[in-house]
Amino acid sequence: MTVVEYFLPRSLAQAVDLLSRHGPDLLVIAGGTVAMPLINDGISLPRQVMGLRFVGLDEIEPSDGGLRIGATTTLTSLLRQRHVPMLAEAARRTASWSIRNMGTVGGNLFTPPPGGDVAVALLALDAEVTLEGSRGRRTLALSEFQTGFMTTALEPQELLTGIGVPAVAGETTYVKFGRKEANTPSVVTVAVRVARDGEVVTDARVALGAVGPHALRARKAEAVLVGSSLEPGAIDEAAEAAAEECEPFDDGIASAWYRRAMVRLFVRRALEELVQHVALEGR
Amino acid sequence: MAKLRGTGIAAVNYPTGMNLGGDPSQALIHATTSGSFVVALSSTDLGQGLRTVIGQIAAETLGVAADEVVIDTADTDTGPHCMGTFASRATHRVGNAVKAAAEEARTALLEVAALELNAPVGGLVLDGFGNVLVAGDPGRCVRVAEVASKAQFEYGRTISGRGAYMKPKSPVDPETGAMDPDSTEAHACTIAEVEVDTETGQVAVLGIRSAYEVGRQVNPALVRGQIVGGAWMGMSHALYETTEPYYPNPDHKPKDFSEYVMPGPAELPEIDCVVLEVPSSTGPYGVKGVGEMTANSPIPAIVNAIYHACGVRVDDLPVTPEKILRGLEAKWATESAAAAGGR
Amino acid sequence: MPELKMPEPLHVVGRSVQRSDAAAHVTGRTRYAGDYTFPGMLHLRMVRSPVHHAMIRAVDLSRAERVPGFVRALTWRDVPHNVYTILGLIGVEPEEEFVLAQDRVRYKGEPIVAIVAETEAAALEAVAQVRLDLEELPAVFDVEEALQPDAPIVTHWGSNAFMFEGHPCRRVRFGDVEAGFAQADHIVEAVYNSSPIEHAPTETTGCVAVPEADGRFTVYTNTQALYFSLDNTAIILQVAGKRLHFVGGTVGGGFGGKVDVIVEPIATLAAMKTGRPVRYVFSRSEEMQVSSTRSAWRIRIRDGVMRDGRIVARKVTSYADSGAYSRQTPYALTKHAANAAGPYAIPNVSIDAYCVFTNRTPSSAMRGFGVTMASYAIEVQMDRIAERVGVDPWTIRFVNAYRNGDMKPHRKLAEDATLIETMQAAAALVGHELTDEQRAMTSAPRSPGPEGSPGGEAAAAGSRAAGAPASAGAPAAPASTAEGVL
Amino acid sequence: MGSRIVSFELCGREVEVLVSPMATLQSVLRSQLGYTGTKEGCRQGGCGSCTVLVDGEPMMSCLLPVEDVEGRRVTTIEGIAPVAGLAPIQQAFIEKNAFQCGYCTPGMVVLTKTLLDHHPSPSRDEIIDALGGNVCRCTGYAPIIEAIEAAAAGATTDAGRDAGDWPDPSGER
Amino acid sequence: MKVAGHHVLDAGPREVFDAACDPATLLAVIPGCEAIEQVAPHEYQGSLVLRLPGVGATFRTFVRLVDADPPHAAGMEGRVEGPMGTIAGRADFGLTEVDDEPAHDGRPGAGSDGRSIASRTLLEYRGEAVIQGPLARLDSRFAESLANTLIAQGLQALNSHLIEASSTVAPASGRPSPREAPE
Repeated sequence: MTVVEYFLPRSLAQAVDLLSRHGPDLLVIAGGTVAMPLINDGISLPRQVMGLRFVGLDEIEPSDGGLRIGATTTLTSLLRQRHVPMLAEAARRTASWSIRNMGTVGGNLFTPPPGGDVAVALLALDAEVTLEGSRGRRTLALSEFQTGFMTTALEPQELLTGIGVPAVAGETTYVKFGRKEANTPSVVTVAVRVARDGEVVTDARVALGAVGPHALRARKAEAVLVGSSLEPGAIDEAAEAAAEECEPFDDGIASAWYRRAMVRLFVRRALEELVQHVALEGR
Repeated sequence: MAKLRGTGIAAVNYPTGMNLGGDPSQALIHATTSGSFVVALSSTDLGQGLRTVIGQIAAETLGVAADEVVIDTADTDTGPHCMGTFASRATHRVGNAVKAAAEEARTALLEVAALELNAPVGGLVLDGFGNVLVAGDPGRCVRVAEVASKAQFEYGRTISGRGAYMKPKSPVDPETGAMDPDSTEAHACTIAEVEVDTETGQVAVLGIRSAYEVGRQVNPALVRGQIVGGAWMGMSHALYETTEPYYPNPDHKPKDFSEYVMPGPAELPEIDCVVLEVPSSTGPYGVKGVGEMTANSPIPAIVNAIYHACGVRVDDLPVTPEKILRGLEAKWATESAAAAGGR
Repeated sequence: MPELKMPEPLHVVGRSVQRSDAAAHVTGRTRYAGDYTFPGMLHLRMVRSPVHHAMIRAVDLSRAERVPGFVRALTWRDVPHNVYTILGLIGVEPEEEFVLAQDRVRYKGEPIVAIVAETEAAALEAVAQVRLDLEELPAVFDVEEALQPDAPIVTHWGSNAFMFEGHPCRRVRFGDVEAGFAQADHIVEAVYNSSPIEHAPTETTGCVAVPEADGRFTVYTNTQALYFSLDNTAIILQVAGKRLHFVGGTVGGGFGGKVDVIVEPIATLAAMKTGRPVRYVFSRSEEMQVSSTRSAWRIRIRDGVMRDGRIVARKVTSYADSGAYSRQTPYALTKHAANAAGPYAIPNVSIDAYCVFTNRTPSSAMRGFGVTMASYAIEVQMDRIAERVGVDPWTIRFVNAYRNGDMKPHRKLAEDATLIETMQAAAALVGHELTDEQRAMTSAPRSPGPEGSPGGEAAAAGSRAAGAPASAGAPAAPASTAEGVL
Repeated sequence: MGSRIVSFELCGREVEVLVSPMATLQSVLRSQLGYTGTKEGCRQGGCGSCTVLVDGEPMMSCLLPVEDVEGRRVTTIEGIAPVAGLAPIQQAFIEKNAFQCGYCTPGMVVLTKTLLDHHPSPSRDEIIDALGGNVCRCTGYAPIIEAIEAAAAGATTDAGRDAGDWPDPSGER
Repeated sequence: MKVAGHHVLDAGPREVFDAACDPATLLAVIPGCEAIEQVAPHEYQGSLVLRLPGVGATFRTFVRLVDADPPHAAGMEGRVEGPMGTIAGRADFGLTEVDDEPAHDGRPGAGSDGRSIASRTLLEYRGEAVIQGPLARLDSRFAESLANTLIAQGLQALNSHLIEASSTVAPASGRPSPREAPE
């Protein structure tokens, strides 16, 4: 359908009101980097669209050791913030300068694999999402927000308004491996966070991108790491576990076979980098 | 984690022209009252610089500066027939046609100049800077612009020319394949240097260095542009791009520039070249074609360099990291089996 | 090395003059076909087959016609000459491609119904509302499977191979390869594959067709071949050429992908039927998935090689994947056959080059047309030979390099050959040490006597290739061609 | 239809244009305002030939609803050159033959303008990173990077000089 | 496009089969299902609302059970129609009783709550469909991955429904997530 109405609410309240009045047929977009190509190609044919660019949810502010990120914060803003280095790196490795000026952190959580690499970093940081609608506000762990391929826990009358990154302990590392250096979908994305008491790992997150219906936690790999001292045996066992529990797919970028092999390799490389604190060479 | 380096070479030739001959091009030239010239064509500029190159050939033949020639293409109401731009044929075919047209226009120009200078046509010469001189008597000369203006208003003469070029079509003998399909051959020899990451299978192309022999270069900067752009395209063909990643399985066809993987600025190797000029026997001023061949030699040079680096020869383009990794794993398996067998 | 510079420098030719279109390009003022807009201009989008191979039982336009902004739909019934082949202009036949699909579709994306609407969005919406009743048929995607007797037949004349004057392939026979293999010390054989490649110019294929007051049509197009497109459009629309006026010449990248005459006929037909200007420009996904590609190739090379590296026999069997229709590909096989032995002097050559039809996007011309993949296969094969014979990759090429006056397998005397000098320059560029013998070699015609010519044994092999090879009775050199001077 | 008037500053002058809902800035520029310098390469945000500046920041105009630039400053390729002659960036592109077919050139020049505004003398890596979103199929990117380096170094001569003859590249190493 | 998979449900084949044919149950368990009605024996019509990123749309679904051999097997011919195209095809289901093994795939909620249940059913499905319209222009991976996700979510919801139906606890709403009171 040719778009007959395009709403640009100037506040969250206005946006929530429009959504409840127009219901499920109102297509919600933020930066437009997911929706507009589908509309331009005539694959998505919405009659009514609401753009969230000006609802004022595009601020990043530190909050008690963690970070509050507005849902429509651009990836360029996430790249420029210095509070959480892994999120800056995740933004830097996504798309191109122009697209980062338009695409939003919230939009990245809806982007199907092999896209959505900021979500991988957020998953390793135990991020939470805040959803708001006519029936009120609720907070949900990101791992429960992404429920399947291109599906989330969002209720029909709800909007994603913010992402909360708690103050989390531990060193982090992030690598996105693509077929080329820049502006390319991911073969595999690995985000690792490890908290240690002396040498012993007390808590571990291994998040994987482009190898499942959405960003995945490699829980078996995490279980292997907890209690270890990141010795080579533990690293290899964790890499093997991650390669086994991921659910890679074939697409034009890489085959499932290759993605699984690269999960094994890059989880190992990420953990080794943590041990050596050597800047990880993503290429 | 090993990064293995290797180099590979390839030597190729490439024909100029297509369709077993029978691919004609024509050109019309006329002088304007101000002494500049307009060339009418229906040939197309794909970015290779046809307008500039054909303008230079016309200007050279007319003895005027390049910016005195305007190329009017492409319009089927005003431009005479041209087969089209492909097969590295345009500079050779259209060049020959425009040279013939320019020669005819030059003859008309010199005839009017002879009247103006009251000198025999045979004794006149163009100095290449827009002047007609009497050989041996440099004092007696006249500007081409003046001759053109006088031709229109005083002598009532047209200074124009027609040109056509066609290599006669040669049929193919269906039994033996005997044929005469092209006009000349350009040559290239490329050396590629690569680095293979044996854990990811990824190939970084460090250098593509080539020697080309392309007959006379009409515009060396544009020739270099084809060589550098072709080196990049060859690298892309060799390692990255395909519309069917799992050919002959037709699935997962890319639909946009993110799924159709081509190397970006970050993957740029060092590209260097030297260009030799051996005049062709059939091209205008010894020209040959160069545009189409420049992606050809880099492809096998890169594949050979990969084999030299890591001992894996992938005979299935594009040579993706997955194919190299599978090749390495197979190679290591046979090596360890052989070692086991050897004990 | 001989002086390889032009003897007499010229005034304009040979100088890097600034491009005449430079200022227009950097200021964005260069006009391309898609930049033209006209009052009342309509937009055309195509309904395409969602499957690889199917019978078309019914096409339901009822919902599409109700979309606001819909103007008209065109099907094969509207096309005066719906079955055509663009190489028909140079005598290639049969006519086998359908401007708009009639009873069946043979590749995913084949055009079925052209929708013309007031706006791009209305056209896209109407396309989404067209319902197709299709009965899927078995499809074939592999070139060698397609040539098996039981393979699904793609073409409408019953065979998946293009016929070259009585043969299912373009043939070259020069000397006697079997005799060559018999005398060879080594046999080196391998198969080389490539997959389809998209031209991917930054400007997609497109045109704007404008009806003029006098009944003519001006078509602003980014074709690479203006008259070729005009003449084919005239045949498809069954109108006199004089009624068509094609304007173009400024193309945003062609690479061989804009010679298929794929948008001009339908856009002009739509302008004819509606009396209004019609813009038909491929979307990027159409350019990627539906516009023609470089053919995928499978090239089997079998070489007979002597101990010193001389190649005495080369047998090449090549398959080009033409996809569902022929377009330019049959000529690619002929050009391939003329180059599939490589720039080498080989006395015994046999080439069979097949143009095979499968149920995929038709392939057509792309930069290097028929030669690019031949060069890839040959130059990797040369390294294989070098390794087997135990010489370095440079030596194997110098030993076999062709020279002026050699007889090529397709019976044309080599002229303007400079492979040796080019390799010598490349070696100097990268600092590779050549042997004295290699440094002294030239592409000059081999002297008749085997002893006197440089390169000794290699030259002897070469001279054998040039004249009547002693062992295998190749026919004598042909009469001189119009250009080639003996 | 919910058409409405959108007003914004285009290359320094105020424009008001009646648009249909969610028409892209690219389509309004090209087919309503006649600014065809902004090209249409993919309409998927993947090629950069439609790059424009919005308040000085580069964006893909093919993915930008025109309503989103209400009241903002839009700069297109038409706004890069001064009234007469060429801008130094454009001169550098010409000198380094940083184009062939020219279809990606407007996007490349606009991007170079904002890159040099942000980083007057960018490193080669910063140039390569900035160019990540702009596809060129003809030149192989090398001349474009050289042109940007030249523009940054202010090495370009005054506008309008005939690039004319320079040493025959095949002669030099 | 093709889909295939299996799932263990905590009820006997008979209960599973009947639940799968009951419109009220289908309304509760099919993700995004807004309405469903039986228009003829073994024939259902309904509407599905899925807010897919960039495409949010309402789909009309038509499903007909064929070759039913309750409770062991059933074929299902169906059409899903939306603005972005139609998916039409057939899926075949097999239901076999399994003895009381531990939960097979470790997914929370699939019979892992430890209570011993009379009998359990292994439901296997395999389906193939043709995509028409604009959706056909996307990689078939999209439709396949989405279908697998919706089927998995639907079967999980069906399983929770079956557990609640067989236990005495008052049925809770089908939606898994807790909610704070609105501010």
